[in-house]
Amino acid sequence: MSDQEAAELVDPAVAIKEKCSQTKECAALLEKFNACNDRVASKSATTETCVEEQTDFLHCVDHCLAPQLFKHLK
Amino acid sequence: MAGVAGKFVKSGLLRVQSNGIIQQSHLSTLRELSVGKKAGLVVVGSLIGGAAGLAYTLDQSVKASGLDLHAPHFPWSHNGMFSSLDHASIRRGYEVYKQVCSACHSMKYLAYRNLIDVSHTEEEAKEEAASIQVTDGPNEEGLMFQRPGKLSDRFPSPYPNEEAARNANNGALPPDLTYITAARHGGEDYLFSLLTGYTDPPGGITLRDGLYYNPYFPGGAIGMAQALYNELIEYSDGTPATASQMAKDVATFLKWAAEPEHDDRKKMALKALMLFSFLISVSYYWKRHKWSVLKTRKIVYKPKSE
Amino acid sequence: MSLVAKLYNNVLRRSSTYALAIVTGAFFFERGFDMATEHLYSEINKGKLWKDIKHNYAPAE
Amino acid sequence: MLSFVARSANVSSATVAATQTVANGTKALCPAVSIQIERTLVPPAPQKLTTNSLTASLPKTPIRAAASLGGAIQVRFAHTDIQVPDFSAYRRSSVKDSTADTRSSAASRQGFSYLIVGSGAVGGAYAAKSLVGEFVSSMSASADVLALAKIEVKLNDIPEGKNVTFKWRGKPLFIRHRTAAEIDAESNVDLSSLRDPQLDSDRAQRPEWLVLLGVCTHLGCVPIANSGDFGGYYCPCHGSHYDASGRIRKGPAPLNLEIPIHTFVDENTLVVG
Repeated sequence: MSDQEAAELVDPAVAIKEKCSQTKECAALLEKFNACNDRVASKSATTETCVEEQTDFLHCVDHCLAPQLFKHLK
Repeated sequence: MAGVAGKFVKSGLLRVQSNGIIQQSHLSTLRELSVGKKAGLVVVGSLIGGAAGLAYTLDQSVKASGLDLHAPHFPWSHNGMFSSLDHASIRRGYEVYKQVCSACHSMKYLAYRNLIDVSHTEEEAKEEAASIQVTDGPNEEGLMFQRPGKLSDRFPSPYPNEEAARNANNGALPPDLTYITAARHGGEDYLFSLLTGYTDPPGGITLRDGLYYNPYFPGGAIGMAQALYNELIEYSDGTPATASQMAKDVATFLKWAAEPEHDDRKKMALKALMLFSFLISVSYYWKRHKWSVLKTRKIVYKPKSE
Repeated sequence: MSLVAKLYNNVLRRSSTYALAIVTGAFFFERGFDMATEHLYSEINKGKLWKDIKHNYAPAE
Repeated sequence: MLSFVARSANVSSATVAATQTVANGTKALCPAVSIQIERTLVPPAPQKLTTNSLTASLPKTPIRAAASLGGAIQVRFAHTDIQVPDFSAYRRSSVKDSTADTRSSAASRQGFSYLIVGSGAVGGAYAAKSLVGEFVSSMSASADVLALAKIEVKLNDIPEGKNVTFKWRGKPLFIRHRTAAEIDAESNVDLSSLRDPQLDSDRAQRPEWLVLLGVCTHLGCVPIANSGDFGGYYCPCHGSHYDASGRIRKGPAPLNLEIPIHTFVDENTLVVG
């Protein structure tokens, strides 16, 4: 963070979320979530939504993010 | 004292076996109750149990209403039983509120004088107050007039009334934030996650314009656009103003606004815990002392053998 | 004659002196206990309380 | 007559000696006969069992049968064949030996217990005081009321010769920037002619500033500034005339206009209240 004028200020949460979504269980959920998105996008008239898959994926990322994030904040 | 207490405790727990014919009197009260009373007790017990169970399931159903994503528990510095709020964070949170949130959200139950000795000195609080214009009571001519704010004035509301607020936010009313952490499940965790949780909607979800997608908001469609971006404001104490930092600070500030007694409450908890544990042990010693006579009484019954 | 025995004979024996001892004890206990818990609380929350960051801003004259 | 002497062996302070009533001298002692005793024994009133009452009933001296003409002889003795259990677990170290005389350590033993309970009482008194303190202090003025109790006035916005009215604690507050002429006139008013004699210098800390409560001391109307015969205030309700120092000069009002507590914080600000 030292030369934040020059480099664009990076939000630590973005990096941690990225790392968390690559953990084994979160990656699996991400995979399911993307698959659902593609499936729903491909169909023209469907009432299915991918909220549940997203919720599971975000739940996984949150529980990986929560303990670490505040260490990087003041 | 510990020795004496230990002796009493040891003796109390130790069933002194004595070879005399000690008549054991059953102390249970159930024996004398008539059958009717026992049945009554059973009924009352089951009723209470049932009611408690019902209340629990209702509460659970409110929480787990299907697909809501609950905010995780963040390790706030004020989470401990005796941990106070981080006042530097409260001060930064006030700056975030003033420069970002106050455009739409009011905090009408907070006055400038509340900031004194919490996040600002008296001078700074006066400056903050003087920076706003307040309409004051009728003057001699009976007209309302504008004057700079004073310590006793409350935070200004962006809209004169609810209708104006709804009209400016296509029907959505930005809630008053003074007690928001007490008013939402999850409190500051929910606020932090909400402010940093904006993502694009998942497949199959389309929102009418004027609504935005936020997985932590019950139902997913929230009237507030993402408000916090990196370097949106400049902190006076030089902290790098990332979105997460601003969300954390404003959540701490709103936690203080909802619970200004938080620090005193935890200090009192520290005192109470220490004092009552001492009083409990003294009471226990006193009880044991007073009961020692009865508890060590031995009655010998020797029937006259014919 | 142990210290406790002396204390007993002179103070704790009579209810009046006993009560008086308790009241004065409570008076000093209050000050001591408050100062102790204040200090302990400030130690637990070092750096977070207002009085820890007060010096950065114009002192309230 | 059978006299029965039993040495009270090893009776510890916690054991209740078994008591038995024996027929007195005039009646024959007939232990073996199984006839029903004509007088049914009324159980004695429940004795309050405390350390004191029980030690009182313990035999102090070797027991002998007490013979008396009328009443039954009461002999108290412990059956020597009862095994008294070991109570050392309950006894303090200074009274472990039940045969030794423990009166010498009584003071420190009792002192110890009194000390513990006393310190408990100290803690209890502290808790009670803070509890009461909480409720009593909750009845004191709340923060928002206190915030409105003081008013801060910027003096340089009041031009000379003008009298500005502020709303303070629900009452009008007059701040008058007095001219030099008014100050001189007021200072050499002779006090005898005043109904409520007060020196102008007592009423105004700084001569050029007069701080008054704008409430007529007659029936509470708000006097009008810069009017009346004495160049001060005129009360429209019943015609009281006040001078430029707020002192009553003519009309029904009994007292001068009240001067509230005020301090000049610095050159430019005045705090009233």
